[in-house]
Amino acid sequence: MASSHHIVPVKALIGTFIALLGLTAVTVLVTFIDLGPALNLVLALLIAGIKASLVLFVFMALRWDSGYNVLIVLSSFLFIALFAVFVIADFAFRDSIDPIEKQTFGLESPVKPLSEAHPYNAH
Amino acid sequence: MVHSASSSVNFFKASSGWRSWLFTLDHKRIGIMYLVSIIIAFGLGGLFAMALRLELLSPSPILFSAKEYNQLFTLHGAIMTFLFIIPSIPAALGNFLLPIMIGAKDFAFPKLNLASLHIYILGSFFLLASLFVGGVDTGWTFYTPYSVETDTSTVMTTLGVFILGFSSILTGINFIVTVHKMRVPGLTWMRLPLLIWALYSTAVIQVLATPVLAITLMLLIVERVFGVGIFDPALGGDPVLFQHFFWFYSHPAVYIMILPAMGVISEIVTTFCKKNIFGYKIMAASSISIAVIGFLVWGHHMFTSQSPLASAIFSFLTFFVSIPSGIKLFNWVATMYRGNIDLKTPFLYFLAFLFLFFIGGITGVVLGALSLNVHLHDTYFVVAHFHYVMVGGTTIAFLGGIHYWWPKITGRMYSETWARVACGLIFLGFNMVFLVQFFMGSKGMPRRYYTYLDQFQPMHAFSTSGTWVLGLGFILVVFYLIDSLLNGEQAPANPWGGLTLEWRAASPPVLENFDTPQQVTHDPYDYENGSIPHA
Amino acid sequence: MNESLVEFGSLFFSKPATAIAGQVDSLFTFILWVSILLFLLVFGAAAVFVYKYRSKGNTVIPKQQWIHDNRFELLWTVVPFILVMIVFVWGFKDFFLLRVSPSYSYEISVTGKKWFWVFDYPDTGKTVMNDLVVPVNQPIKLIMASEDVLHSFYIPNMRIKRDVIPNRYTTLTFTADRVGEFTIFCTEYCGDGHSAMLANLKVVSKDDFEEWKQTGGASDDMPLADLGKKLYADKMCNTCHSLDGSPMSGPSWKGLYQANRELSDGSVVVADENYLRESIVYPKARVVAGYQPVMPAYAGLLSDREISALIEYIKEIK
Amino acid sequence: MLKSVPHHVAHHFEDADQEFDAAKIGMWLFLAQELLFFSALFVGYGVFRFLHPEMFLHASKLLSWKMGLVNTMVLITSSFTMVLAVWMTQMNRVRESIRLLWATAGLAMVFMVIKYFEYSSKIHHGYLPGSWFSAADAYEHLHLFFTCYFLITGLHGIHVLIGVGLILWLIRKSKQGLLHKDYYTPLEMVGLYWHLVDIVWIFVFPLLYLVG
Repeated sequence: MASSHHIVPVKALIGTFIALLGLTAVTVLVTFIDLGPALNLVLALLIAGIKASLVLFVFMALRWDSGYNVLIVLSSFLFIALFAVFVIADFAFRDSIDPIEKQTFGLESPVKPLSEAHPYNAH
Repeated sequence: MVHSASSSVNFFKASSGWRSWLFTLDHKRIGIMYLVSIIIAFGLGGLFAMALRLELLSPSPILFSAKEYNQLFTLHGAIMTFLFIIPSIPAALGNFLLPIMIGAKDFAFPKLNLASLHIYILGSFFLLASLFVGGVDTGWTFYTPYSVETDTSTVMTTLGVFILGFSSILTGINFIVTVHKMRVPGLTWMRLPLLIWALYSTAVIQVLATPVLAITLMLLIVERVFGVGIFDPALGGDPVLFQHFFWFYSHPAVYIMILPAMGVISEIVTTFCKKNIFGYKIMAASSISIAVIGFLVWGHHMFTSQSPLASAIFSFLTFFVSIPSGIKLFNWVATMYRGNIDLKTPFLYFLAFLFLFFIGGITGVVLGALSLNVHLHDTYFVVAHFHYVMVGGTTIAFLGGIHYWWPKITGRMYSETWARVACGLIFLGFNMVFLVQFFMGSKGMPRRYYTYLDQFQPMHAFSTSGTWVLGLGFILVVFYLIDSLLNGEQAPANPWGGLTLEWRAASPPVLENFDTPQQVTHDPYDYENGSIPHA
Repeated sequence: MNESLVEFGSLFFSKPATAIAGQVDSLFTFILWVSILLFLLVFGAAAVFVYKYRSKGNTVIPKQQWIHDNRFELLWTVVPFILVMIVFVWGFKDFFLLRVSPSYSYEISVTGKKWFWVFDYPDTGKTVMNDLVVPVNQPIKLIMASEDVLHSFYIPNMRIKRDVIPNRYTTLTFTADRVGEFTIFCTEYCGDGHSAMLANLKVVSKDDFEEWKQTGGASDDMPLADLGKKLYADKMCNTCHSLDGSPMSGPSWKGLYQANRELSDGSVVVADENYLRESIVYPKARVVAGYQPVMPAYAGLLSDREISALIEYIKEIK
Repeated sequence: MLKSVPHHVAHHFEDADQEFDAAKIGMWLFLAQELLFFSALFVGYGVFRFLHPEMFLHASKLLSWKMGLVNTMVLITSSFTMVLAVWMTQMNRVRESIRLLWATAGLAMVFMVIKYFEYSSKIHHGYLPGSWFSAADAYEHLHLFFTCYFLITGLHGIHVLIGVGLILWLIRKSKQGLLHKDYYTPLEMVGLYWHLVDIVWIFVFPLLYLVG
């Protein structure tokens, strides 16, 4: 196994540092352009993601590190993403089918009214 | 340095005095201390269980008040989960065996390993201290808002569990690194014993899921002490969010409990059939896939509280876990085909495991079905199901493992006759306690009930009587194992004819496990080509 | 008297009371029979192997070991997969059928509190405790919320259950297809009175239901003290108040009438009719020393006659 | 030049490379669990932001984005000085490395001081979590934003303080000559930790201070 000592060239470090500062400025700037809340959030997360990857791959030297360490980081980000998506999905679709009958999954209640002139048809 | 120059001394005799145990860096001594601690925890949790069942002998109150009963089942659950099952196979047997089975001298981080033990002991003190400062009556799940407003000492208990979490995380990190970096030459990934694969998968869950439990309990403490409102409906928070957080850890934790058990079972079945395992690769892969899929199914604990869409997704994903579990079951049976089957005690535990795990697994499929889950959720059906998996699965495998490696750990043989009797009693008693709970649950008997409708009494009484048989079985095990320590005959290095590396070591192993450097040239269970050590 | 959930001669499930409940059970029957078949296959094989290949006291290593066979491994990956997918689709379908309620459902609001259930009938303004009365063959929609901690509303005969959550409405729907009296449980652990948080579901014919809505089934002719005794059990007073002097979550009723009560602020009050009435309607106003102010207010939940009945009953317990 | 003390490989390892690789995998696993430790807070944030989007928009304006921006710059710079400190030790320029470590610790303290001013302004206005919230405002559940704010930045702040402690420990070790080009594992590990603290902040900044 090759030794994982790797000395990152100092130029790459300086370049990354400048890029990080630049991207920070970009994040602030895009906030002041109104693209709608969803797009703004996506853009902010995208820039943050790029910045985090720069730190991970250059400052933390993941680019030159063993594949397993990359896997650890990627899988933890993946699990966090799934965690967030599932939980928020739950909140988004709460009680979504209860009030609606036919629209959801083409379902219809198995119960048929005894007669059209139903005493409780008030609702 | 604790280690002496002469490495060929048996690790029990290498040094003496309580300091040589409490501050040892030897993974074997740490494993034994874990073993002793978890057996004490199991005894305590078991006593609580017996008391609970005794109260349930009658539909109306007989022994305890409602509050005492609620504290009893909470502590039974918390102790059994956090102090017994989660550390049982990984921390106790895993600690002792993992380095030996990969031919290493020790874990990659022996000091971290010792720290995990100390953290475990500290956490246990906090958890048990809650007994003396007002008890805790929230159930082991600590659901909000009840856990926020109850007047019992929730903070003390959750702090204990929080601390225990770090013990689990550090153990997990240590296991993964050790498997990666400390294997002997020739021991490739595809030659790892299946117990190591299982422990490795378990460690992945421990590292990636436990921190979520830690932060969840931290938030619960903050909520209770400061009222920050994140889980408090009165402040706009959401109690169901707590359930998501809690189960994001606690569902994978179920696999922390069962995966190592599956590993132990694989070791036992090969040795006592003198057969290579059927489908090694798919067995290893199924451990990893159970660990990964296990992260995606936590919502199946919440079918009655979350959105229908989330329920549907989680139910769908839940069924994927059943596939690798099923493969394992079929492969174990296939391994027996044309073997040379030696019906010693560990193999009897294997058969018991097979039976009980089958029932636990099938009832898991029943509970995974959305429509049935709505009816069965929070009834005795669920109680019976998870006891079949955790007791019938993990605890039985743990006992099988104890019997299998007992000669290796202690250097003594135990009484085969008494061991078989105890195995039979435990199997019988366990089924008496829990089989009837499936019937009760399907008829609607809710769990965590202090009093119940009279019509359920015959079934409850039968269940309670089973606890006495089960308890007798466990007491018998303790007795003949202590007897074996005192009077048992010397164990040979390889009493069962096992093929994996630990059987090359002496019984009990020497200080740094092996006198000579080891080399691996065959698959772990290749009985046809490999030679049985010390045969 | 509620229908018993346990029947002689049946191992699983209680007698269904909705059409869909029977459908839910049939999935269980399907899984049960498939697993019995699977059980016989797996354990039949295991038993044969144990018997046939048991060691005859030698340590011979079996030759030509069967260690791998793609066909078999594929078989027991694919077949279980198909089976569990059938179970998933089946369960999924019934789950949604259990959830949807027709637009003409009769709505009843349900409130869970420690430790009883309150049912409000919005069309009549009627409020009852622990006794849910519904007409047969009429889709019912329960709109549920909790006032304190989590509860869960469970009718075993209908195979339905849903968590009842504070500050949020959840719904539950069912259509009883036969007349009868059924048990309702709380299945989400909610504290000391959890197992006593029972309610009754009375499914009646449409005519009886109309009549009940008019009269409320109130027992005008019952002597007050007898009515109080009935209410003591029906309204779950027994969860927190004993009759034998032993303290539970609340003070015992034994010898309570005209006794001197020391309050949490140190003052002393005589437990006369007015104090007892206030303690039922607004219990937090004057709490006896040594007890937590946990009792919910019964204002609006009990009629004047019912309050008087309870006070009469308390007078009788000496 | 400081005198360097040779490092002894622990007895159960074969060589220094094995020891180093083991430490590194261990560290990455530790960082993974740190990420998941923070994850629940971010998921909670996501849920409440999803439920109350306008309130979050309004609430983030109550935070000073300028202070947040300065803090982001400070933390990124400290990450840069940290990585340079590691580089200097790799080049065996331990004195420079120590100076850079001091710079890192100093920047971390600057971060905490700015944080202190932010916190005291929020406390002054009553923008506090849950039941402590006392400001008068248009939005019903405004306090939930501050619950998220204080929990996330609080936990992050604790991590910064732990980082400062670790950096001071490294300075001491370096001065004793224990860290040099042949052995700098602790330095590299603390570096990784410090960058992770930076990464968390990189997400905190836009999510809390710059909501649309």
